[in-house]
Amino acid sequence: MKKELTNREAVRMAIDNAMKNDKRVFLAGEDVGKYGGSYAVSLGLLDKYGPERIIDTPLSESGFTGMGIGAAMNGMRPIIEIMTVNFSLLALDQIMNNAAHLLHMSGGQYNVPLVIRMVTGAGKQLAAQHSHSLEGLYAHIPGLKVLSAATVQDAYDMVNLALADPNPVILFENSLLYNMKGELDTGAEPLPIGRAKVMREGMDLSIFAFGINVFKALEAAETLAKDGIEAEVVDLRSLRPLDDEAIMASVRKTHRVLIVNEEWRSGSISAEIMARINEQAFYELDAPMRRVCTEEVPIPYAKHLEDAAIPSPEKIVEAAKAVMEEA
Amino acid sequence: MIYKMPSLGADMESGILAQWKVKEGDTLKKGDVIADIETSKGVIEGEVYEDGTVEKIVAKEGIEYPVGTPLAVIRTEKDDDATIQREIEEAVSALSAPSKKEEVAPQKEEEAGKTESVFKTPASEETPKSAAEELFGAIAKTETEPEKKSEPEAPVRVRATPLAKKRARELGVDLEEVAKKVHGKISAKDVEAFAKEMAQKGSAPKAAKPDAMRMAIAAAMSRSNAEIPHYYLSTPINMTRALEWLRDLNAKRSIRERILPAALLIRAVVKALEAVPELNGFWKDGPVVSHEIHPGIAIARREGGLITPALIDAQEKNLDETMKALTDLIERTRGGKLTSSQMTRQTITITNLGDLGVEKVYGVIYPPQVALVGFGRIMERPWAEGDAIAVRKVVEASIAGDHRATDGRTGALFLSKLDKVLQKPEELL
Amino acid sequence: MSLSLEKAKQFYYQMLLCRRFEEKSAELYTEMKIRGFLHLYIGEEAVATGIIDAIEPDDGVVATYREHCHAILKGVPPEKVMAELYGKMEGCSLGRGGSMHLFDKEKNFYGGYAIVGGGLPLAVGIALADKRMGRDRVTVCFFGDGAVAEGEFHESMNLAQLWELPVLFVCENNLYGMGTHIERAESETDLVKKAKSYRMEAHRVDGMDVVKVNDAAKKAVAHVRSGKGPIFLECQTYRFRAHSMFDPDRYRSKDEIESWKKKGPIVTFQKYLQEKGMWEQIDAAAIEKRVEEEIEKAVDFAENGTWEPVSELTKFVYAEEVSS
Amino acid sequence: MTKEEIKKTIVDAIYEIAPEHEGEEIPEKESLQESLEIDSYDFLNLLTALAKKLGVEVPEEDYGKVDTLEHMVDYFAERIK
Repeated sequence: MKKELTNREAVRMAIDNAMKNDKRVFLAGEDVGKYGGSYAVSLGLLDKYGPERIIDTPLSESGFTGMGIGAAMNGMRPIIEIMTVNFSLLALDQIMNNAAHLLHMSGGQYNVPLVIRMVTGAGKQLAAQHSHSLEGLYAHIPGLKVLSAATVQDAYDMVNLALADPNPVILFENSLLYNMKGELDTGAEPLPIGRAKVMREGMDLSIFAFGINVFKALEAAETLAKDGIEAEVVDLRSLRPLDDEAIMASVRKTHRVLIVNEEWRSGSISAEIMARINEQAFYELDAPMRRVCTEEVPIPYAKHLEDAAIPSPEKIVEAAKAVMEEA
Repeated sequence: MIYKMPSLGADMESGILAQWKVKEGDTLKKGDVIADIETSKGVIEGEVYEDGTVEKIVAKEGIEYPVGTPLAVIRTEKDDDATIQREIEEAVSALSAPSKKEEVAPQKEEEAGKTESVFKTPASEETPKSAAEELFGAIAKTETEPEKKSEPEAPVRVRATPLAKKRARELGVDLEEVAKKVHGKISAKDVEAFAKEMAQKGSAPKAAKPDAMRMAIAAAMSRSNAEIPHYYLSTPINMTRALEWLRDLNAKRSIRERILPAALLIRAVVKALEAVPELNGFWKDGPVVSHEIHPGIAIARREGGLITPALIDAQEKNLDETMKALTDLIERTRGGKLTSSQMTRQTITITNLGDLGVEKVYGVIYPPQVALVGFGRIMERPWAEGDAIAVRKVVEASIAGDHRATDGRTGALFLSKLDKVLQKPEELL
Repeated sequence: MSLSLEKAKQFYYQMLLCRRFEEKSAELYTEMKIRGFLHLYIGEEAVATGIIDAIEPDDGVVATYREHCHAILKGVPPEKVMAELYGKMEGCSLGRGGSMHLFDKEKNFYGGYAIVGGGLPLAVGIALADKRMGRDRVTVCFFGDGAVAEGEFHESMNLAQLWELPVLFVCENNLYGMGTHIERAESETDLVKKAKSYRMEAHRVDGMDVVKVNDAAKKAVAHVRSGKGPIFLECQTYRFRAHSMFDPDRYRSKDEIESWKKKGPIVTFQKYLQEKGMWEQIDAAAIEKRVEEEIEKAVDFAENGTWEPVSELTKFVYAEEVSS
Repeated sequence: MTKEEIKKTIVDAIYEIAPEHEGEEIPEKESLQESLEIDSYDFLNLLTALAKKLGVEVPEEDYGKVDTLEHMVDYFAERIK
């Protein structure tokens, strides 16, 4: 069944369906119930499922994330909402030391089928402590799976994929995308975890992006097309595991690479992708790889400074041209 | 019992015997402190784990001993005179070697002497060999020397992109020659233009060629990569039942009649292809399905490289016949005695790189075939069954398909059929 | 409250088994058979023995990195624990966990956690799942006095009481968080008061007396199981050995240790049995012999265990999906 | 047969099935399949050859006991007696 709706509605619908179909699923987090979710994602769900399954938690990220892990070990399928990725650092001990390590340190006895949703990204003048992009930091941790939804279809599918997975899965959602409309086909087979998606075909260079930057890259690709440069835009979708096959296939096709991500440049996921291309497709490269990342400053409050700090379609166009002019 | 320098932490390599808390003849109870041991973290009490009498103290206070060094001999209930005698000898001889600290001074001198001689050596010896000479010896010399003579000028610094280097190898183009024409960085386009120009001039490229088989593989693979839009699918398959069944089957047989898992996998692929025939055939301006199944089996040659001779009429063979045909095929490959139909009639390729230890295989299709089936190594993995996780033997099966001939759905159907077939191994007999 | 002869034998056997198992571990550590960190429970045996006796096999236990005895008392076979200390495949965590991470799903032993305070939120979640799924289970969460200073302690106390979850929090107060005395770490050293500030029912018990611990535990478990919410139990105890093997134990005096040893759990229990006229009847020598045999069996089992091939290194990072 | 003789028989058989290693020192303690890069077919061939020469057939469940040269020598030595 196909319909048009917003990203926010898609996430809500996926959670709603999951709660309807599986008694083991519950949603817990700060203000997910009475308030309706700080970004209104869970609005209306409390009335439908009651406070036992839509659980308002106190401000104790470590406590309720660890609670989710314990509940997952004991047969439930919790969805933990951490209001934003910035606050998830308070729960990092639970996420890394427990959720990600339990299966291994118990010799395969305890898996943790836990879903953690968190909002990521800058762009709303929320300043240094509310604008982080830490996807790469989580993608660094073996034992976790890390997904980032760009499209409405993925906003819906990824909740289902994460709930069906026997491992801890982190879902990154960008608040700026919540109002974006798109088509959702609830009957479609979801593209699995670990698979990237080509959003636009092109022969001249590959632009790898995820989350909101997929749309910035697509906008840049249109501008580049006017100059006769056909960029291929790949939505990475899954940051752990990364889809090496799709990345290398695109590199083998275009031989030129640009990576866009909103984390700080040093040690961000783009560095990992470059390293893998170097290891697996070095002889396919016809120019040095480049990347557009966030400048290495805490995100400033002033609008013009914030805009200057993060990736933009203009920066992507500029970097893409530089790649094309190389060699 | 010999009391040794205890290890009190993974980062402790040695300790100083600070003070003996006992003397010879003292009785000790389990848990009593025998000595204070000074470590990098401070003084720790060394205790004994058995009752006994201190027979002989061999280590001296104030000396640093490596972990495990005998420090004293303690007579416990179990020890007779002979044991004690032997232990004392052992402990004394272990300590008669100079202790670490006493050794320090002479060792330093010796080292200093060595350092000096290292600096002297090169002058007295002939010019050292280059790494290439070490590796290739005389061959490297005969190849490089004449070139040096004919090209006395300084070598050109070539700045080529990785892709340009690859294309140059494929086309047999000498990058130094390109560098003389192109200023700045050499891209793949520059190499291609250069090759075209040379072809027009009629001068053949001169790069050293690998053997003919390797070149044939290279050509087919380059063509495949360029022409065929590949899609890839893979799925883990639980092999536990199939392997148990095979083990039981083989247990009843003599070594000459045993079936390898590879034969079982080939048989399973053939069965699955009977259900999903679209993957078995060719692309010749359109899809052509073959009714005969001649899977090309990837077999390593002794001299390197893989070739994929056909196991002819696999659909007519039961498991024993499949194993026999596989044996024959491997022997012929290794002996260089393949028939022409084995060399040319493949309708699909099966590669089992798992023997080399990789987990997952994504192959390149051999044109004009339209699919390649890959198997990784059979590994033990956690596997969810119902609500529980169990350890199961699992193989990662993959398919590379030609997107012009079939789509991902066909590939997925095939993999799912393959999984089903392997869950009922008895039907593969 | 009077102990049956059978129970008396059981407690004596269990505490002795724990004591000897750990003494043997320390010995094997100095011989480099066991590596990594080895935290010993010697002196605190009455706590785990008294508490775990009060729960059912179906109930859960979450423990810390000082958990050999908790695992054994919860039913994990001593040989599997020893094999784990050796790092062998036959260990209860297949050699992946070691001394600090013993697990046994079959025995509802949810594991040893080595980040202080890290196990508390898990116990809250395990209990929440039981309550939501309508299971009649209790989760016991052990932790030390050091954990009380962590945020996760306070978050967990709050959540468990707020949602009235079936958890029994057992604080093993041995006075030291590694080398720092509680007086130097806590502005309020009355731990029962802390728990009560969350409106949680809280009690203090002499952790060196297995009979008293057991008695308090039975009452607490009954309360928790009846659905009245969590309980906090502070067991005052003392560890006779250093924090870990590589610890010079500079932060406390010999006199202090000696004075605690005089009221050690085994001595205290022995006195109790003598007073009750039961000491002769339990046949301590026979128990000692049985324990010795078990330890020997455990060491043999570990010695004969296998090293997992390195090719299996990356196992257990991800659980496989159910194949569709 | 002494252990030395058994070892020589095995090494000769290895040279026969994997002639590219002829004359090389076969590592004692490393997995034969990995260090010599021989596949499961070669391995079966090796065991078949040894069954003929030494009169001992290795059942499949014992493959783990004949993974290295050293283990293989021990295995046959034990059974030839």
